[in-house]
Order: sequence, then C-alpha cells, then structure tokens
Amino acid sequence: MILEGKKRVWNEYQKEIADDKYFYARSCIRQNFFPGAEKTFLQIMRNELGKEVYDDPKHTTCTGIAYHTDIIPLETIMTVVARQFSLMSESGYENYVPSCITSFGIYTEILELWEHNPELEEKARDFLYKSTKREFKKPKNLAHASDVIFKFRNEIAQKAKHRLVNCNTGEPLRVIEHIGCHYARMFPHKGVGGAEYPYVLAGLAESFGGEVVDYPERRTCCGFGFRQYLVQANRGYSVACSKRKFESMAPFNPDVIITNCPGCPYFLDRWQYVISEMEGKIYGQNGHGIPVLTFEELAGLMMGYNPWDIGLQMHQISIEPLLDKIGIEYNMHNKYCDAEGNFMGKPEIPELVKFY
Amino acid sequence: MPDYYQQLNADIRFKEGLRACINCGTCSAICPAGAFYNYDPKKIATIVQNRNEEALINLLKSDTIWYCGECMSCKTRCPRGNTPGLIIMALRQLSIESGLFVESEKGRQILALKRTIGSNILNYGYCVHVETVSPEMHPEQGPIWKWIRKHAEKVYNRLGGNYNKLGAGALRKISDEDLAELDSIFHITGAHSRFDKIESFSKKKASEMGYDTKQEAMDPYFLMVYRHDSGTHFKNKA
Amino acid sequence: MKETEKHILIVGAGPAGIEAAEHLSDLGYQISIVEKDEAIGGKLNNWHQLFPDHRPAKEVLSHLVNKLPKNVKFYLNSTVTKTIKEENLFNVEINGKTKIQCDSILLTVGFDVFDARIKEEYGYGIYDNVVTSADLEHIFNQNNKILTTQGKIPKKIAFINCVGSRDEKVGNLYCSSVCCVTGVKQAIEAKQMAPDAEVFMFYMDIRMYGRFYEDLYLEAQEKYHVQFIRGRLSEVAELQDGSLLLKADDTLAGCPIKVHADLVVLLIGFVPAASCNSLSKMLNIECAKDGFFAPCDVHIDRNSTGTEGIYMAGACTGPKNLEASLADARSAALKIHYHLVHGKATNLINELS
Amino acid sequence: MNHFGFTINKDNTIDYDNNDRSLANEVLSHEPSLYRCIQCGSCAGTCTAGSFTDYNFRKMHLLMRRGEIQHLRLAVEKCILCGKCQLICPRGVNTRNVIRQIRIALDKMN
Amino acid sequence: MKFDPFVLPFTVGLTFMISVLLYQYFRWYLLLSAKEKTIVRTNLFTKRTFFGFREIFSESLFHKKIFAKNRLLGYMHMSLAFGWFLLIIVGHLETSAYFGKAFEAPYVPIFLRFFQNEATHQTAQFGYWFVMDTILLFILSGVFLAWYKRKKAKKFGLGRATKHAIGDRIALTVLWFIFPLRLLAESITSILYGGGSYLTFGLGSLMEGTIANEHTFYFSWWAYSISLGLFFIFLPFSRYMHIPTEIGLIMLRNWGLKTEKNKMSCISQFELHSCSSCGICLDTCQLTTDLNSCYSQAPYLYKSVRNANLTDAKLNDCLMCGRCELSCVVGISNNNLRQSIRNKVSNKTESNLNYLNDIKLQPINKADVIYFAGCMSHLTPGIKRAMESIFKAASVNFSHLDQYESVCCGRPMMLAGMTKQALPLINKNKDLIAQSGAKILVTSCPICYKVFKEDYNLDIEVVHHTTYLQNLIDSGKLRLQKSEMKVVYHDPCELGRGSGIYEAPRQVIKRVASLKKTDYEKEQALCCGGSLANTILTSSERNILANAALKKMTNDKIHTVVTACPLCKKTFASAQKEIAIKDIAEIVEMNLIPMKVIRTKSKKVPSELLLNNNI
Repeated sequence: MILEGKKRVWNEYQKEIADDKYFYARSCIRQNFFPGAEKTFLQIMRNELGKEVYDDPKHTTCTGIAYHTDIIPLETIMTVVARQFSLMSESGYENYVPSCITSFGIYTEILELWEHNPELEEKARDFLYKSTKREFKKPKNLAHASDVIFKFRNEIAQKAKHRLVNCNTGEPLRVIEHIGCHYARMFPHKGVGGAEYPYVLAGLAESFGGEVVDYPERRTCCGFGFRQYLVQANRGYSVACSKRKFESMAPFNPDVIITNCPGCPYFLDRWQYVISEMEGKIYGQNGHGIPVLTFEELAGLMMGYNPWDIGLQMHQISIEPLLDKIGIEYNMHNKYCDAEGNFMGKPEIPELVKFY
Repeated sequence: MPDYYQQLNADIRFKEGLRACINCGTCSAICPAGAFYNYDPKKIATIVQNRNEEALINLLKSDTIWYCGECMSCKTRCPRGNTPGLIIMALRQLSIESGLFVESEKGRQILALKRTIGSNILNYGYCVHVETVSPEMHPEQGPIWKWIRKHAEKVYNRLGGNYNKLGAGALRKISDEDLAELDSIFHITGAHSRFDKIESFSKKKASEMGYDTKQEAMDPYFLMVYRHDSGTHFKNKA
Repeated sequence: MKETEKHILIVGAGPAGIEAAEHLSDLGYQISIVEKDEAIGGKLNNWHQLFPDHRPAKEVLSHLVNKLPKNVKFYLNSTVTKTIKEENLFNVEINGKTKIQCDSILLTVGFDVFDARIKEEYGYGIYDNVVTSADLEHIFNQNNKILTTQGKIPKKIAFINCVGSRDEKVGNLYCSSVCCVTGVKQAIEAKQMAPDAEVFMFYMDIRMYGRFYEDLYLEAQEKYHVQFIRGRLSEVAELQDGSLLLKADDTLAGCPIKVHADLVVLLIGFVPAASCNSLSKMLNIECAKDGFFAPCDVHIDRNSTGTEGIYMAGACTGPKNLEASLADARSAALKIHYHLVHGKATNLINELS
Repeated sequence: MNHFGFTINKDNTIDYDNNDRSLANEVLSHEPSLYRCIQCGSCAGTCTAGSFTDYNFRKMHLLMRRGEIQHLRLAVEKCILCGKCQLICPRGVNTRNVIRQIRIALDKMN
Repeated sequence: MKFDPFVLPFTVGLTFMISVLLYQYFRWYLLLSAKEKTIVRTNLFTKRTFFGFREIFSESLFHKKIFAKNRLLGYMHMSLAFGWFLLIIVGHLETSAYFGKAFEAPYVPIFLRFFQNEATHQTAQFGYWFVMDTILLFILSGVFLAWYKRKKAKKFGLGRATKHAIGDRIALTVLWFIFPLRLLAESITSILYGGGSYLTFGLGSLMEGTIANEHTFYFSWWAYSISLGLFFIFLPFSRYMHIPTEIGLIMLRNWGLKTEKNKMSCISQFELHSCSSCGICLDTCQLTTDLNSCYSQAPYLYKSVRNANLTDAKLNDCLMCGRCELSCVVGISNNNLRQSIRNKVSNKTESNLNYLNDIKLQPINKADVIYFAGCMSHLTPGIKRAMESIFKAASVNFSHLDQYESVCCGRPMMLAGMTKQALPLINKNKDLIAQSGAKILVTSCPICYKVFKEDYNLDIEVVHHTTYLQNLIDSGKLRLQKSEMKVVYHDPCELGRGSGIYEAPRQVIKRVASLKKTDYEKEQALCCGGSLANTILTSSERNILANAALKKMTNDKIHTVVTACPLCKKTFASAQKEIAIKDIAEIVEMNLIPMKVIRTKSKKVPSELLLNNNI
C-alpha cells in the first residue's frame, strides 16, 4: 500500500463544511436505535466546541426510506425536503446538517436535480406552498454530521481523554471504517475523500491514533437495501451482504468498526448476532463480536463520556472488549440503569456470542 | 393498451439513469443484488433500451425489478454514466402505478412497506418508530431490543430522548400541525393516491389468491407478503 | 529538384516526425525538428517489443533514425513558444529566444498515455502491484523478466483493457485502438517469462482490427492459455500479502467473478499530448471534442489544418498504431511538398471554396 | 436454530481461486481445441437442445472453465450430440468430443 | 510303452491350451441368447454345417481370400496353416501304419521319428518319409516368408504390418522355431538311427560327425517339444488365438448368427478374437493413408480390448466408413463390433432428454409424404429448398417433419455408443411421423435414413431422397433437362456401404448431367472426413481427409462433385473452394422443366404448402 497515493486522492476530494450555526435534522433509524449518538453529537458540538446547533422540534423525516422503498413519488420527497429547508430558513439557519446518510444523499441528489432541472425546483416550491403555505431558501451549505465532526477532528482529538491505542501494548487499534452508500457513491465530490477512498471516518480514526485497515469488501453495502431488510422474507439478502463484509475483514482482525450511516452500525451489529445464532460463526476475538460504533459514539468515548450515557448498552454486540483495550473505566451495574441510576434488569444472553 | 415505454421515458430518473449501455458488467460486478439474487443490472438496461413493449411488461410483472437494494453502487463506476439503480426506481414506480406489481411475489411486498413505513410517517412523522418495530416482526433485533422496548421510556430518556413528548429531542411526539402538513403534502404530491392504488390492487390480488381482505394492518395477506419466500430467487449457474 | 531554400519545421521527433523529416529532406527541403525531450524517437524509446511480431522497438527506431540525413537540424529539450505568420512565411520562436523562419510547419506532437491514477478504483499509485502497460514495457526493457514488487515471479497476472478509454467517467469516450493487441502481445510475453503463471485478460470487446492481430489472439488462447474474461474490471483491492483481489462481472457466464492476481497490468489508452491544447491556441488550429487535432477532412485530407501551411501527422490526430503513423507522416510530407511546389494551398477547404 | 424467518442468501459470485477446475483441465487436456473458443455463441444459436431448453453450450463450458460445475451434469445430459454446433463453430472447436469428455470426466468423478 | 520325458513340455502345453480354449468357448457360449441358441439348433443338422466345414477348409487352411488379395501373402498363410494340418494328418496315418494300431498317445505322431528308432525298412516307410519331408519343406518355406515379411512388409504390398504386443512376439518367435527345430531333430535322428528322406537325411548327412551326436540328438527333441509346448501355452493369449476362434466363427456364421451393433454378443466375442492382425485393412483406412495415423484401426482396437488396455481415443478415432470391412479376410463386421464396444463403454453414462416430452413444435400436417430434412440439412438449406420445389413440381402432397427445428434422429448418439440414451429421440420422432399419417417418409440425410430404416421399425416406407427422386423421374412426375455439367458422384458412407444404395443416385444424375467414372466409387468410395462417428479428429485433419478424397475422385479434372448427404456436402464445401459441391436434389432442381399440366393440377397443393409455410 502506497499511502501517498491515497493521500493524493483524499486531497482531490475536499469539500466545504460550514464551521458554525447548524440546522440539525434527526434520523429515523438513529434516534430509535442509537439515540445516544445524536445526544453525543449535540453535546460535543455545543459543549466541547461551543458551536450553535439548532434541533428544531418541527422537523420530521425526509421520507427517504419511503422513497427508496418506492412507496412515494419523487414529488412527495422533494416537497418534504423543501419543507425541511423552509423550517431551516424560518429559524434563520443556512447550514443544513442531517444525522442520516440516506437523508444526506436525498438532499444532495435533490439539490443537484434542481440545479439541472429548475422546473422541478419550481414544482417543489409550488407543491410546498399549495400544501403548507410555506416557502424556502436552499441551504448555503450541506454537510453530513460526520463531515462536521471530521472538520473538527483535531480539536476533538486535542480535548480527548483517550486514544485508539491498545493501553497494554501501545499498538494502534485496527479500525474498520464503513461509509454509508449514499454518502458519496452518487456524487463523489460531495464526500470527503470521494467515493473510492472516503476519508471522512479514516481521518477521524487517524486523529485518534487508530490504524485504518483496508480490506477487499470495504466498499460493499451493509445490506440494508431498504425493502430488502424491511420485509422479513428478504432479510436473507441483507444479512448476506454484511456476512460478506465480515468474512472479508475478519482475517485483518479488526478491533472496532466505525460508521457514519445510522443504518449500517445497527445492521453490522445485529447481523453479527444473527449469524452467530444461525451458523455459529463469530468474527471477533475470543468469542466476542467485532464492536460497532457510530462516529459520534467514537468521539464521545474518546472524550471520556460514560459509555452508558452515550448509549453503548443498546448494542447487541458488547463493546466491553474495546473499552478494555483502550483502557476505559466502566461500571457494569450502571450499564442497565436508568437516568436516575435505578437498575432496570438485564437483557437475556444470546446463545453463542459473548455478552455482558 | 398504455404505452409503457413512453410512461417510463417520462420519468426523470429514467432519463438520468440510462444513456446507452454497452453491457460491460461494471455495475453487475459490484451489485449486491447481483451477488445474492437472480439479478443482473446490465440485463435491465438491455431490456429497457431495446424498447420492446412486451419485454417491458414482463419485466414490470417480474420479481426481477424488486431485487435491487438501491445502494446506488452502480452509479459510481458506469463507463457510460448510466445508473441502473435509477432505472429500477422508475420501473418500480411504473409497476406500482400500473398495478403490475401484484403479479410477482416480491412486487406484492409493496403492500407491507406501505402499511409499515407509510403509516409510520403519517402517525409518528418518522419512517421507523420503536413502537412499531415489534420483536415478533423483527426477531433479528435480538434480546437487547426486547429489553429496550420493555424499558423504552427510561432508556430513551437517559440517552437524550424526549419520548412521546412535544418539543425537541429524540423520539419526541411530532405535533399535530406538523403531521397535518406532512399529510397535506402527501395529498398534494400524489403519495396518498399511490397508497390507495397499492391497497386496491393488493385487495384485488388478495381475493384472487383467496385471502380475506378486511384490509387491516396485519391481515393474513399482509403477513403472507411480509413473510413468504418461495426460495426461487437465486441464480442457477447452468 | 531544386527547392533547397525552402525550410520546414517539424514539431515532435517521434516516429512520425522522423519519417516525415526523412522524406521531406529527400525532396530537397531543409528540415528543423523541435523536440521537447532530450532524445528523439518519442515513445518508441521506452517500448520493448512491438506487436504483432514481437520485433524489438529499438530495431525499428534505429532503422528510422539511421535514415535521417545529416543536414536535419535538431532543437532538443525545446518547445515552440511563439509563431507569427507573414504571407507564406512563419516566424517561429523556440524556447522564447531562438528565432527561425520556415515555409511550412508539420505538427507531429504525438500523444500522452492516460494517467491511470485517475481510475482510483484500480489503485494505480496506491497498490504496489498495479502497473500500466507502459510500465510493463519498461520492466521488460530493464531486466527482461517479470516480477512483482516483492520480487517474486507472479503466479497470476491480470491484464485490464480500456483503462482510460471508452469511459465517460474519465472523459475519454473514444477507443484507443491499440490497447487490445498490446495487451495480448504483453500477455504472451509475460507467459513466456513466467510459463507457470495463469494469465487473465478482462475486456469489453477484443478489437483485433489489424493484420495478423487475430492470429496473435488465437495464439494467446491456444498456445499460452490466456483466459479472456468479458467484463470491465470494477474494482481492485489489496490483500495483506500485497496480492490483489479483482472484482468484475463475467458477463458471458452471467455471474460476478472474483480473481486473485499477483500483478495487475492496466492497458492504458491514448490521450491528446499536452501540447495539443497550447499549439492549437497558438496556431489557431481546431481540436475535436476528444481533444486531438481536428483534420480538415477525416476521409480525404487528414493532414491539413485549418491554417494554410500548417500540417499534422501521427497520433496527434487520434490514436494510431506505428505503421499508420508512419504512413500518415509520408502522406503529410507529400501534402507539404505540393503546397510548396504549387505555391498554393492544397488544403481541401481552400480547394472547395 | 433459526427462529428468524429467513435464511442467509448464497453468493453467486464465481470464486475463481477456490473453485475446483480440475474437471475443466481434464476436458481441456483431452480436447485442446476448446482453448480456441471466442464465446461467439454460434453453437448455442444453432443448438437443437438449446431451442427446446435453456441448454447453452457456450455458457455451460465457460462456467465449467470457471470451476462452476454444480449444474454441469444436468446441462450436459440435455445434449443430443447432433453435431450442428461443430459444423458452425468459426474456431473449429471439436464440440462433440468436448461433450463426450465432460460426460467421461463427470462419470469418473462419481 | 512309447514314452520319454522330453514329450512332457508338448503334452503339458497341449492340455493347457485345450483346457483354456474349452473354458473360453464355454464363457462365450453363455453369451448366446435363447433366440440365437434356437437358430443354431435348427441349423445344426442342415447343409449349413457342411458349408461351414467347406469354408473352414477354404479360409482357415487355404486362406483363399488372402490369396485373392495377395498371392505371396496367401501362400505364406496357406503353407503354415494347411502344411501344419497335413503334417498332423499324415503323421497320424504313418503312426498307425507303423505301429499297426489306430490310436497312440497324442505325442507319438508328433515325435514319431524318435520312437521309430530301429529303422525297419519297408517301402511304405520311404513313401511316408518322403511325403513328410516334403510337407516340412512346404511349411519351412512359409516360416521363411513369415520371417521375411516381418523385415520387409512392403515386399508383400502391405503399407504396414501390425505392431505386436509382447504375448504376440513370444508366440511368434516360438512359432518360427518350431519347424526348424523339428527339422534339426529329425535330421540328426535320421543320420544316427536312420529314417527320414531327402530333406532330413540330406541335412543330417551334412552334420554327420560334427553336430550330430547322442547329446545334440536328445537335446534337439527336447527343444522341439519345448517350443511346441510354449507355443500352445502362449497361443490363447496371443493373436494366434484367431486360429481356433476363426473356425468357431465360421461355423456360427454359417448357422446364421449375425453381429449386433449395440451388444457384445457371443459372435462378437468370436469376431473380437478372430482378428489375426494380418494388417490388410490398415491400407484401406484413410486415417492411415491420408493422416498417417495408425493406432486406432480395428486390429489395434481388438487387441487393446483383448489386453484390457482400451483408450478413449483408440475407440473413437474411427470414421466407421466401413472400408476396412470390405478388405477383412476374416469378414469381421468392424463397424458393428466397434459400435458394440462403444456401447459397452458408454452404457452407464446418463442422459436426460425427458424435455422432449413437452417441447412445442408446429403441428405436423396430414400428408401422403412426410419429409425429414435432418439437422445437417438445416445447415445446408439449399437441399431443403430444392426438395420443396421438387415436391411442388411433382405436385406431391407432402408435409415437413422438421420445417424449423429437427428432433435429431438419434444416430449421432448411437454412434457414440449411447443407444439406450437416444431412445427418447426415436420415440419423439415416431410420434411426429405417426401424426402425419403419411405413407412415405423421405429424408435427405443418409445418417437419418439408416437409423429410420434399421432402428425405428416404422410401419411406413422409408426412402432416401435419391431413391425417391428416381421414383419420381421413373413415374414421369418430373420433367428434366440434361445439362452440360460434368460431375462425379460421391457415395456417402452411410448411403453406399452403409445402406447399399448405389444405383438410384447414378440413375438420377445421368438424367441431368454427364456422370464421370472414378476409381473411388460404390464400395470403393471414400469418406468425406466429416463422419459423426469420429469424435477425435480435429477440424484441420478433417479438411485434409476431405481434400485428399476430392483430389482422388476428381484428379483435378472434374469441377463438380455431386453427393447425397448434407454432412458430406458441408465437409467438402468448407474444406476447399475450387470444386463445387452439390447435393443431388439441388442439381435436379436446377434442371427442372416446369410442366403446365402439373402447375394447373398442383393448384391445391401449394395452398396447403403455404399453410404450413406460414406456421
């Protein structure tokens, strides 16, 4: 591997990322499965970096999942997107930051579409006004939450209490970065590092001292595939995609997988459990799965936040092995407690994969 | 007899998605559906660019167009700047609008998606909601999910949630005004009429297939399309 | 014939330039050649063997060079920086200082090879064992054997066609025409150097348009058992041992295929020479949308430019193999000769008007 | 045990390096003319069995050479050896012997 | 009691040989089907048995056929076989005359001179001695020739002699020694103890005092006995097995048993072991003459089967053109035998043609005549088209059996030894033929013709288009003009030697062109090289065969070759460009004279034709 080569590509795909005053849009999946991640993002942005991030109660889904399951027309999603923009303009923001990669893809695609087909933008304005009497301005800057974290990676790294380094050996931890398909595949120049060698997570991991490992199926989709997961009969496809990735990454024995898409971490997490139950195969070291983190969770951990306050107890694949490697103190009792510290009882233990 | 090709050609995504395909297979090589289903994106391009109406109708009736996962990996590499993924989206829309989707096992699943994702949006303002992701329908969610649902309010509120309450925060309740706006957007932009089409075509098919069609969220036909896998969707390498 | 006072400037001392120089000075003209490199011969200098007969490139080159008459004047490491036309004379400035005057200019600036790094997914310049066809000729020239960067004899070698050609992602929609046969030639040579190696060729179409090319193809299949896989390579990944995993669609088998290779050779195509652009502005000559010089008539008059007295030949008017370039150079020489003898333009456009 | 309501899909991808190509090599060693094939498909075009079924000599032997032999027997047993393909083949591949050699190799295998 | 230990090797060898032979014959006898047994039983006590013996004499002893082919070779075989036979017979007569008893131990006549030691001089004795010496000389001349043949095969007009396996070589060498040793033994005996005539006494007296003494005397009898013993022991495992087997074969044949083409029956076993590897067939084989490929011909095939080292190539590298059968002096039906062996090899391999049951074909129209072009004719559509317009011209009410797609007749598979696997094809075609309700089935392909005729047992008349054209012409249904064309006719193997149709095509051609003679016609016709029976030949080798055949047929004088087989046509046509290749139907069509009468009559017919053309 010739690193200069990669660096050259990374440098070719720089993108502009606003440095303050963000309008934040929550993600359908992330807020259900990793709400702590969004909490952590806001906390880091506001408290650690002193940035202004607006979390508008009025905003909704971008309907991206509905669009990609083909149950709604292009016109509908364009108009919903237009509504989100109008909420942003209304509250006086111009920098749009979605938490979701599918959304990010949708926003990018629609803005491109409007760019090349102004009549469609007109249509959207028209629909929006007809249905809600709203008007909107297009965002000045569109960046995914992971882009923003990437932008401030060095500041965060400076403040960080931990590093992605094995506390016993001093070796850098081996990090697998998984980028959501809709981050840069459709518009490589909208993603940090482009479509083939995205740098948005690699850069983050590096700034924390981790070693990013490249593996053959790096670019393969986690397998969400919208309808392919959402309908039970199709889930064989979904899990097969992730399995392909695990088989390919296992030989590199990674310590952690990090992701920037809300869906991916949750599939890469749950499918490890499913495969272990179905086929008895476990991909991590000594009976554990490979811990999967969102970029926010990673940043939060590095900042020294309590793993159970950023929601790592919501993972089916235990992240304790990772915490031990990094040397992060954690309280097992607290893991399953509520905000007030009352124990809520433990989930049942899966058959094979180790769970704490 | 509607001219399907014309309708297809009217779809911006189709125009964007297909110039002229040379069948080089760059898309098929990295297409997850190509790997795990009896599917080959370049064949889709070939069929549609042949402009053969009959072939097109068969395609719209087939399982083939429902295998794609819309990951859009195909867009990145095509040497002719095509995007099979977009072609698929246009085909699916046509298949739904024309009601041909009920002719294939995978096509019929559209009903399940409408009744889950579709209604979530209108009820919760989001495509997915913890309350509708039941362990019965999602066994793969594992024991942890059972635990989370059992203690939903406490768990979410510890993690920055504002569970089912108005105001900002994760899993907050979306105000009725905002839901009303969504609803009227759905009305104006044709999402509702598509929902109705999905229901009515499915109803017809359901009775054809001998299912009772009381059209409740979880009626037997719904459960059938949601669960049934005929296992006939894999490539036969011969 | 007595034309010796007439002076012709040739830009580019590749095969086409040399060939034209020889014939024009045979016709009694004074020739000056401007060459940007320090040596004449162009790409032939770094080529090992030529298709279809594996003839050493050096042999052809020296043959060309030896024919050059002594009185040809060379400006090496030089470029044309300015030209002013007065009546039928060109005042040319070389390297911003030397000034010469000539009656006609022949452009034989040739082509550049495609920068394979632009096809990021193939990992050229990132993965150690991904090389280009040009690199491979260099490797052959160096040590006459084929080795991976780990210094091992490769067990599997993959040749990849259409790298930088027929690809709108890199902005080159045209076919470079010689990559197929070059690849087949190199596959055979590789197999001769590493007889135990399995050799693959990923292709979209095998375009063996030239005489004896198809025989080479048959030989590669029958004698050297080269495996031809119809499918454009989609991506390359590097493994811990430095070997590579290739992903393509075996379109004729109807399934995706993955294959390991110890060495991947990218058959890079032609792109317009960097100087095409600058010269076209300076001499106000048109470039076609593919970036190569636009001949004033593709069928009847490939050598004339829009500007009277300026002619062109060789790969600067589009991908050509060696023989075609030389033939083109000879025809350009004749064009120039008529132009100078009859004193009037032989440029088709003028004839028509 | 599987209470998930689905099974994991198999991968269609031809795994060239791990596939067993010994059978193909044996056939090729007995009928080297097969190396000459340029996959033009004229064999499949003229094939009688092919006009009645999905049998396709071109594709079948290509898959065999890729080591994909799980369906080879089913396919080859459809051939009626009429020899039209051999008369058509522009590269003079001895197709009838290829079929015979595949059968022999398969019979040898079990 | 006449005994001496030296007779033991001979006696042991003889008993061993006889017991082995009995064992073999018994095993083959078991292969006789009930049907065959009854055939033999019914013919056993008829004149057929007598004819059998007559044939044994003329062939196994006199080798008439070989004589006919090549005198020298004939003499060689005859001197050995008949001479030895005489030696035994006369030897017995002499023995019984000498000892005055009808029977003696079997070795006594063989070694008579030894036991005859105190020479009693009766005139009769001189007679016998003289005769026996003469016979011995006769045999020795044969032995010499045999040895000479090994060295110089060409002198015997043999392109090549068969190469031998070890068993054969030993047996052969031993055979060469037997009679010289007998000569030696008898000569020494005759000089020491008297007896013998001009040959033995003559030679003996040369050795007197030198070689001839007590020791050499006894030694030479031992050597003679040993050589005999060895020969007998090796015989069953060598090509000399053909000597006893051929006798059996001749009898079975005379009793009316026939070789089958898909089963190793009793008689096939006899044929397999009756090949003497004489090598006469080799020179008639085009693989030998044109490709210099000589390893797979009948003698080698049989040998490899006998020695159980059969290879796929040996079995399948054969055109099965049948030329070798004509030259075989033992009259082995090589094609049937080879095909039976292929069947034996391939009968295990599975085939799955069940799809034929539910294939969609256009319905077969009812008609008087049904026409089957055949797979190959679909690649030479000229033939098909010509037949169509001929049918129209003759206003025949016909319909296509395979207008667009042929269900293969099944012979190609059968030729590859897959007879039972080909059954679905046969049944499918039978159904289709039945549908048509036709009375005549016409086909343009001799391969199909042969299989329709021999293996379909159809209840309607099957004709090849050559015959059918002749009938049409004879019955005046076609009016033809004679063209200027000079042509030679190439007999397709399957039609000529395969089905014995030689005259019809010639009659037809003579009506439309001038037919030139060639040395390679009728039985002597060559194979075009395209044969489906051979799966080993490469396309370039096929081209060589085709060009060689054309050259021989035309001597570069004639420029049009007419044949009656689409495969021959395609093979010849694609191998070269100089000589035009036409199917007989095509030249007939070219020379049709349209007839008003027929046109008006045929009005309805074309309408029907249109009908099934439109389907």
